[in-house]
Amino acid sequence: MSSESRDNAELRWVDATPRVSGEPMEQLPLDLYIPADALAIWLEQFEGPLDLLLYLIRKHNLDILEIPVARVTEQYLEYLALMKSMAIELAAEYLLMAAWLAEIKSRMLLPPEPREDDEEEPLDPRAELVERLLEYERTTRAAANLDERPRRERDWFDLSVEPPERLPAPPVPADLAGLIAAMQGLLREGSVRRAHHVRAEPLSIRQRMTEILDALIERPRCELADIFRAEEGRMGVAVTTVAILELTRTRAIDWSQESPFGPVTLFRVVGEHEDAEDTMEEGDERPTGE
Amino acid sequence: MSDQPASEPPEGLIELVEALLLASDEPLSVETLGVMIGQETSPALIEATLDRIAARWESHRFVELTSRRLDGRPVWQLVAGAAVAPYLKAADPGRAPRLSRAALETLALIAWRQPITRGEIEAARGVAVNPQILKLLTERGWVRSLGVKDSPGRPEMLGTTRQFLSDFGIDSLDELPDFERFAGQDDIDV
Amino acid sequence: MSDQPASEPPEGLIELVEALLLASDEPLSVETLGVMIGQETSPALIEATLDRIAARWESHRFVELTSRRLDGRPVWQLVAGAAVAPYLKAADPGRAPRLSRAALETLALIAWRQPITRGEIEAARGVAVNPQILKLLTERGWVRSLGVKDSPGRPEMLGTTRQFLSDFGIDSLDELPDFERFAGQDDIDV
Repeated sequence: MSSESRDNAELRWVDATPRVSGEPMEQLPLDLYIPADALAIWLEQFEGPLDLLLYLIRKHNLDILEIPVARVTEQYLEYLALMKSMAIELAAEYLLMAAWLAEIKSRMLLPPEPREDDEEEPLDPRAELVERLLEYERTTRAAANLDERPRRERDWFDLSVEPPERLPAPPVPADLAGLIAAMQGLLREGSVRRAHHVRAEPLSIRQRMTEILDALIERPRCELADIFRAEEGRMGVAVTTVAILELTRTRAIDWSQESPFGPVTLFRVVGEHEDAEDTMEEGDERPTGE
Repeated sequence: MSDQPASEPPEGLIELVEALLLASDEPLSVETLGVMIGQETSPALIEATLDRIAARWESHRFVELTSRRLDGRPVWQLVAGAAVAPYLKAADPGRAPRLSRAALETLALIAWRQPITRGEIEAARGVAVNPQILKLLTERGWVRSLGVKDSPGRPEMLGTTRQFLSDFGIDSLDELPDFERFAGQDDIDV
Repeated sequence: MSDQPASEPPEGLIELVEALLLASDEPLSVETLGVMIGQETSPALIEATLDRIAARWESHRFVELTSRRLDGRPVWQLVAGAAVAPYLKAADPGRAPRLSRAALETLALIAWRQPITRGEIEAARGVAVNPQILKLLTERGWVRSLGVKDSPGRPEMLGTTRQFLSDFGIDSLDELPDFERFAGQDDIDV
């Protein structure tokens, strides 16, 4: 299969022509000539050298696995010459393909190298080209498959009526226990009664980052409120906030807030970027001073 | 509307304009509809078509054709009535509203320390008061202005409302637990 | 559908479901409609309601009720057909530009071969990737970055989005035919 005679290739060629696309035979170009003005438009349809090559092979119904490289190369080079003569800017990819084809062609002309062990078949110089052509063909078919699917904004359109003016937010329920707890927390923090009891607090941001990550190993998410410790006072709030921001920056954790002023949920990042879209902007408050 | 009586719009035109109104995100003017449909359709005919569409939807309990002015010209849009809102909301999970810690702390300070200024709240909590929180608490009917304080900048003084008392199930502010006596003890532990 | 014959849906329910379908951004399942409307409405009644809505719009030239599968369950949506496209385009020529072959091939490679780098796309197509194409695909919300590959140059890996699935009416990526199946010797002989 490695050495195909030229005659044989010629024969396949002629054999193949009548079967292409069911077109009447007389309209098929038996050689490569097509009118120059048609060519310019027509060449624009090619997506590159693989596309052009595939076209040449498919047009003449050649078995891609048995490409008659000599014949295809000649035809390909003739196209390139035509493109040049029409001052169509030749992309480097086309020239690269021409060089590759020429190389394969020359290797095909050489007698197969005598093999030392008979177990392996000689490597067909066309194998890689065939693989790339088949892969490209699969791609074009996959693209056609996509294009055939009914598509939004082409084949169908979303209908919508304007939803009711600003959906009224459901009222926040009164929460006396929460209110009392909040006041207790503020008092315990000491910030309400006393100005500042600045002490060298043994709080480390790194330590707090570790603790947050530990908490998120046990469960996938937790509430921001659970992370803060009222007994640590404002310094604790500051340290925890910096730790969370640092972990967010390194994308070790992420957080979201369902609604303005709603509870903030921290969750661990699972490697996917899926959740990144849910991330909201900054929290609803920033420490002042400290 | 035009002076000349417009001819009766054909059913196909009514359905086309209806589909265009539904498929467009923006409200449409007669001019835009004219561009869409083509020049041979007169503005008067388009207006007659809109009238017909309005009439069709008039009996609909939840959707209606509305008109408003945008950049000086009337634009038309099919909108859902407010009655639909609670149904849409029902399928929106995770929205069970809750007061954030920041909102609770702000409200607590207002409740226990009223009259209190914004600056005093900020001093107590150590963070700037987000105006959205005060807006939320005011809109909810729990917080109101008690006038301005006679001090530099004349800051607004805030307090709670009767609605606050009734929503939180207390008869009077005196019923709020008195922490101040215990607060001193807590201090020791800090 | 249910075994039991559903009772005839009341007009108010039909109009409510119609309004919900129109006011929601997403197509709705019977389950979601059930949550919206309230538990006392049986799935069978909701399905009967959808049947009635489908029948109502059946005679409409441009609008229809369609159903497709999303996340494994049928969802319903009122849509306009391709017939309105030229009208919408007339007022907004930039709307949803046609996809070139190059764009479709690039999108297909990203869909079937994700995560895929730009270099891998270029190798498969035999030509450089036009940055405008990736920009277009990203702007239409179909393609996104999946991070960088841990290889020299740390190239960006590309993948498709949920929006891609929904715009192309694909239930899930699993639904796409096997890429290898596109190898076709057989369908050459037309």
